[in-house]
Amino acid sequence: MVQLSCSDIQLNFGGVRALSGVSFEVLRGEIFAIIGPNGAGKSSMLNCISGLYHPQQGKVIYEDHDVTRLPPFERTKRGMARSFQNIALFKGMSVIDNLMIGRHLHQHSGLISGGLYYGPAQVEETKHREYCEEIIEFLEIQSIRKSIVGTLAYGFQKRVELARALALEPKLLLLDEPMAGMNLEETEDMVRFILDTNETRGITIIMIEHDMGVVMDISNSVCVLDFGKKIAGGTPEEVQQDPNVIKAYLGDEDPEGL
Amino acid sequence: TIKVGGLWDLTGATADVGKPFADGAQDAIAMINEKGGINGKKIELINVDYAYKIPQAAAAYKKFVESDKVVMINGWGSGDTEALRDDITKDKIPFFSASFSGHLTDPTKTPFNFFVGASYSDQIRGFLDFVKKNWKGKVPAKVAFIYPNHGFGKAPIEAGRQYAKELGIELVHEEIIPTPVQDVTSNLLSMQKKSPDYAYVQTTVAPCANLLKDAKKLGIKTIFFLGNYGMTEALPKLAKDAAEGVYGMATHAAYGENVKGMKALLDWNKKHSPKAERDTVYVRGWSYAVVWAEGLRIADKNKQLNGEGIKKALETLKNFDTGGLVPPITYTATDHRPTTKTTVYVIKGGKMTKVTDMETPRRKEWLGL
Amino acid sequence: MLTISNAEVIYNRVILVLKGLSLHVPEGKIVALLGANGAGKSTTLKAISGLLKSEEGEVSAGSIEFMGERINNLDPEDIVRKGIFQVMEGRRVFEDLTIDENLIVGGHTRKDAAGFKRDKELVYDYFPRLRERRNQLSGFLSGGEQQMLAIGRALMARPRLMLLDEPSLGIAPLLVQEIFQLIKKINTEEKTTILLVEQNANIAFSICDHAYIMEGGRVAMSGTTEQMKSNDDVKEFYLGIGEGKEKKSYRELKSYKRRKRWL
Amino acid sequence: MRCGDFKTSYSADMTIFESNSARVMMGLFLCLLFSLPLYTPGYLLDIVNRIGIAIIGAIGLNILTGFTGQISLGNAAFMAIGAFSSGYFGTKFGLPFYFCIPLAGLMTAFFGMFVGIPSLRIKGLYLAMATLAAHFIVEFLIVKWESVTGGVAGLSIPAPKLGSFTLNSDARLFFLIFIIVIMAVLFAKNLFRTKVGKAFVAIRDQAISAEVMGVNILKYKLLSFGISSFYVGVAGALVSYQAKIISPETFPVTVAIDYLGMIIIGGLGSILGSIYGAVFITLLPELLRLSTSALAGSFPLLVAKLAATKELVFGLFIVIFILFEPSGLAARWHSIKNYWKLYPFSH
Amino acid sequence: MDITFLLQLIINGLVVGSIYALVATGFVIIYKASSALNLAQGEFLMVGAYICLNLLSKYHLPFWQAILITFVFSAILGMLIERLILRPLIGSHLISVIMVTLGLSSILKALIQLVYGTDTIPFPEVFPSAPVQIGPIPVSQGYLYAIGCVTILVTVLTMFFKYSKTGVAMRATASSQQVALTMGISVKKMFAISWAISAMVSAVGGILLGTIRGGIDMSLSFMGLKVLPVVILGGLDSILGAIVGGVIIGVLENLSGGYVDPLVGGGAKEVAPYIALILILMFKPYGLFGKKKIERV
Ligand SMILES: Nc1ncnc2c1ncn2[C@@H]1O[C@H](COP(=O)(O)OP(=O)(O)OP(=O)(O)O)[C@@H](O)[C@H]1O
Ligand SMILES: Nc1ncnc2c1ncn2[C@@H]1O[C@H](COP(=O)(O)OP(=O)(O)OP(=O)(O)O)[C@@H](O)[C@H]1O
Ligand SMILES: [Mg+2]
Ligand SMILES: [Mg+2]
Repeated sequence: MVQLSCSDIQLNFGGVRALSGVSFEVLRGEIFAIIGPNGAGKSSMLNCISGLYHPQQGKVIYEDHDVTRLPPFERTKRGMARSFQNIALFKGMSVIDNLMIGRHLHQHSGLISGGLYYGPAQVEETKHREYCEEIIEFLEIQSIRKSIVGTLAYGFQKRVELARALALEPKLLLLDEPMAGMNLEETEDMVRFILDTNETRGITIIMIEHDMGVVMDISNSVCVLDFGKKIAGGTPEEVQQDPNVIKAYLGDEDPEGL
Repeated sequence: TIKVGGLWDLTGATADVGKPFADGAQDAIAMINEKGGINGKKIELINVDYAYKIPQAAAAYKKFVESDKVVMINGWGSGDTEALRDDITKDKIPFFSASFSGHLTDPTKTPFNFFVGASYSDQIRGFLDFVKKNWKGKVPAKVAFIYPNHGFGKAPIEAGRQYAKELGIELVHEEIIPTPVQDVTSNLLSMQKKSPDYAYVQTTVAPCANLLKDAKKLGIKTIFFLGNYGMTEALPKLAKDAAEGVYGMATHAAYGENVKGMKALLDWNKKHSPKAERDTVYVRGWSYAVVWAEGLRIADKNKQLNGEGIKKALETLKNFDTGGLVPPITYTATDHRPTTKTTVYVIKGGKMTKVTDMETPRRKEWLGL
Repeated sequence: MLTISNAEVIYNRVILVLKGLSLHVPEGKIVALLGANGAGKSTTLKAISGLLKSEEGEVSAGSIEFMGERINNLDPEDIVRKGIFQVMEGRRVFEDLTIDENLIVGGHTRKDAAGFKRDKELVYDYFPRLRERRNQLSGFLSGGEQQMLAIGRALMARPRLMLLDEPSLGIAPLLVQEIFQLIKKINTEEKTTILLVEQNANIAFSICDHAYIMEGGRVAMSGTTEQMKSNDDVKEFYLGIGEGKEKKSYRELKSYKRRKRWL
Repeated sequence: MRCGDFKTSYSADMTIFESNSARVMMGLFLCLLFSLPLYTPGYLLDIVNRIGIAIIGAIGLNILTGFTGQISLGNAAFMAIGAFSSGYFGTKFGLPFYFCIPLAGLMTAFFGMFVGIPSLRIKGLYLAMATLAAHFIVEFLIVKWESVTGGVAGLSIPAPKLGSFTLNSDARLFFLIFIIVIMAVLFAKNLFRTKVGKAFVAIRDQAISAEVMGVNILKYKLLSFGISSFYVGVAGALVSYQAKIISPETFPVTVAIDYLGMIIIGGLGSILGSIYGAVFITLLPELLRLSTSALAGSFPLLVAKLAATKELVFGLFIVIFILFEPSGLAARWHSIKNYWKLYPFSH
Repeated sequence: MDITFLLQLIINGLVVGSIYALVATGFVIIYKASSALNLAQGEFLMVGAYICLNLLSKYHLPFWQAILITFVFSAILGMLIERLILRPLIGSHLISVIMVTLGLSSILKALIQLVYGTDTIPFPEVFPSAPVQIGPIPVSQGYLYAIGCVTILVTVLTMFFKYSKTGVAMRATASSQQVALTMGISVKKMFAISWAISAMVSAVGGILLGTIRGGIDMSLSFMGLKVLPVVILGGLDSILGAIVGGVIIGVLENLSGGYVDPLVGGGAKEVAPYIALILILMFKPYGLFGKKKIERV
């Protein structure tokens, strides 16, 4: 079943054509990878889906609704969550507070009851705190729970990004290079988290990644962009064989060697 | 000792005149103390610089009244005097301010407020009388008022409007000027469209100088009259030749002027601060202190050295003479107009030159206006 | 050329991050620094380049010597003038400046106008994508393009010792190869010594002469590239080569968990 | 010895006070505070009252500037709106103060939200200048709208009455002010433990990712302007009761700058910091004034120099504080507290 | 409609705007190197004017010498301030930096007051006082000098920031101090240079204002506040914007003073810049020429 479909997306920045006529469909429950050379428009594509950019042309249909013109927070309400390529955490806050902001949409106590705190607001606050602790446990970041995010090492920040996105309880998770800056072992951990998220929580995942080993191993389908155009799409195996992809992106060498 | 509060602006927006005023008052008290004080009691002047900030004035006032237990206060500006008005009445503390606002003269409304000199309103009336007397034209004289939009600026305007009407002088224009010194060309151009014969300017000396320079540049023919904070010795220094031929209403003698009371000031300064440059605002501060010290003396003699006693004592002053520093001062229980006499000066050759004395009648309906 | 001995680094006066780190970078060589997240690799580089100060950190013990001269706690600008240039982690370009201007700033300490011009062209030759956009604000570049710019900027400075913090971060595979070839080229042709922090051990080993592995603020292991490559632990945890020489699929990993640390 | 973090439940981890002893200390402090009028002379109490008002205003500004990251130079104007609307309702309709004060807050909140509308597009220093512009426009309107504000002459405010009981002394006003201060502090503290407050901080730190987290930026920015202005409006209303006469001159732009000083010296994004800052900035000129006038008594001729010296010292204090405590008094307080908590194992 | 009146207002606005532009340039220079707003700019102007006054009337130096020495003093002042106050704040919160400049303004004001007192002091006439007729309106010569200075400054500064290595390095510093450090840029030096230049530019403004007005006092520092809308209107980081903003505000003030003030009874001249500011920011949130801040993830 199609959960998200993008059709004929076109995005220009002044003279720069970031995306021209990109279309693809993402099925519910799959891991969908977007790959392509630098500056191909992958992040831009993700921004179009999450609503930070509004394409000049084309449609984003999410769960049978046209969301092309909706602002980001509206899409979040409908179950999208994302992480960022250039980490965009709330640097001055602790990890747990970052996650609690992820709970924003699920909390309903308003201004007044929040200001009075004792009573419903407190109950709610505790409940959501528990939820965040679950995620913390899941991602094995207990030890840094109260650290200020800005002081964490890059790899941990990436993990917190994932945690924060999970706190939103999304139905569709958009990840922009989740494995960047991790060594093999950490990449393996991250893969494990992503697969668990996908399988046990049933969350659809759209992922941009340059680590071909990971992409080929875990994604169900792949879309390849180059110069803002979609040059290939299909299962990882199909894409891997595609001469265009090899020429533009993978290089002649065996990707495993990297 | 007799404790008196001194609320000055030494660093705030009006420090250019606030400082010499405070100097004058403080020097006068120092001299009085040197000469033995009030019936043998020294006056202790508790000085506070409130930097023209109203909350600070209010705090200082409370401290004066509640902790220092002063018997009276010498204050300064319009804003703070207004803000303290009700407290003053409630606490029964005689309050001298350097705001010559006409509406402080009605004891039924502000029984404890005093000042020393002709009110702003009487100054503008003096100006209008002068115009009436000297106007030779066929059609009625045309005047304009120029003032900034705050308490001090607006204080004489209503009185001026009414009196101009009464005298048959045509008030053709009122121009409101911006407060800190700025280019006022556009204001003068607006005024010029009505081509008034005279313009009365109610503001302090630095903006006056600025205005006169712009007026000279534009070649404006109107004759300018300045209020008592505009016409000071500083004017010709600042405005240079643009000040030439400008008139002003003075309430106090110029520093060094040949009057009986000036000797004390000159002697004091020769001895204590020979280098200081003094002006009429200094004389003003001095004369204030002399007047209220007299009030203290009488009250002390009556064994009533408290707010009400001092008020009563002041209200017995009749043509109290400071030796010509300010025209004779009279307060009564029903009328706090100290005097209605003013002096018209003109700048000639860079010097303030006396033209004539003016006196407006003490009309009943003008009390508090 | 660069010798760090027993260095300790403290952040905010309390958080001890480097706990007696020693490291040596010989002249003209490429040395790689590997290690897990939070091991202190970036901190090491910042300690060398003098950047700790601006993050409330300080080298509290030990020494850092460059060409026999102690450089701990010198100001960053002086360190750059001595010929050490750092490419910071996470593509820190001047977003409000154009690409061209970024390169100009990169060569800030240089005096020779001719070489300056030549090198700028050189950078554009290496990264044609940047030339296309030379007058565009660099804040609008894609992540990978910014990384290219950051490396290009380092080339402009012609340093004697270049510190690279994860140059492959966010770079597409094809370009990763090119960049590492470029690094090698800079090393051999320009005689620039290089200290490289890299997560991708495979590619790091393909160009480096020596490697250090960091763990919790200390060096856990070191040796020449050959020695490292043949170490079993390194093979398993950094190169992903299991017992049977066969690389496992990531999908199979998820069911179990393991952690091995040297220290 | 209290050492480390031994919380057993999440709600315990989220309380305001870290321990029971902290609670007791707070109780003692409050008793001490509310007994102040018993032994404090009026003029000192007047300063205390002004501190109280400043605390409310500073928390208000800190909510907007410190927590939400929207620099505002419009505080004086917001305060003026609070003061004049409270004065207007009180004098024209004879409403009692317990209606006037919240009404003043609401009016100001409304106005603040209006000023906040452009904040979605206008940011940083540009927004700061837009609020400064709002200040001058409000000042202009107050001067011109004589029928409501009394123009340059201002409004005379009758003392607040509770039935037949008139709050006409500093001591009585003290209770009014400090009860509101306590409510204001508690409300703000709680606010930042819950959703709305955290959304503010998120907007400050990273507006874009806050939006992706589902925070409606415009709504929350407006809310922040609203709450902040509500606080400031209430402070303004209290100023009107304290000053008895309010005019445009009561709220010059320097007031806004003083408030900015309070939250910076106290600590941006810290409720406790707002309190420290308010105390410091209100006391400093008083202390300087007291010390200069003490000196002036013995050296009257020096008084002019002393006046300038006072300004000099004021400037120096500000500069020195920011240089040595760039993150504010509250941060210093925390690090001292933490140091002693772990003493002697503080390293 | 009275065309002469209109023309008079416009021309007067243009020339008055030239002084605004000059002072605004001082703000922009500092902003470009540190992305901070120096709220003591008005005091810089005042200090410059007082120093020059002192040299002229106490030491009776010829005007050009006085100006040169004032430049030197201003530059030293700027660098001193950078050394003592700005340098320790490298990397701190923007608001802290701004607040420090406010503290600084208190200090400078107080120092001037300690030395010179609060009286308005006459300023020697360094250029002929006879106004020059421009079209229908006489204009003080001081303003003409201001126009001259502004023209030169814009050209020089624009080139400097665009093409010179130091200029670009300054902008880099404003963009990110930390990264600038890794480039070997001496952030301190960049700050020092920008503060020195800015102080010199302000001093020129002070001297011109002093001669135009005939006297200087503490109110001169008010110019700093007065020029803020100009800087914002033009765009904080745009030299050209400072000029255009100055001219717009100058003309606007005069027009509203001439046409609106009579209707509302004064005050319009002073608020008009602020109303215009808000209106323009609604459409151009970074002023007319300001660069948009990049917000990207
Ligand atoms: N806000 C923007 N303004 C101007 N140009 C932009 C903007 N965002 C992206 N671009 C341009 O669009 C192109 C695509 O950028 P995008 O970030 O989508 O690339 P990418 O595929 O994610 O690359 P990478 O793998 O390097 O992250 C780039 O050339 C970039 O310069
Ligand atoms: N400014 C800081 N303040 C406090 N702690 C810090 C700071 N910077 C780094 N740290 C801590 O120092 C440790 C090492 O960080 P560093 O960034 O050097 O790791 P790294 O090895 O580069 O990791 P990665 O591969 O993820 O980039 C981490 O635990 C981090 O939390
Ligand atoms: Mg990308
Ligand atoms: Mg790192």
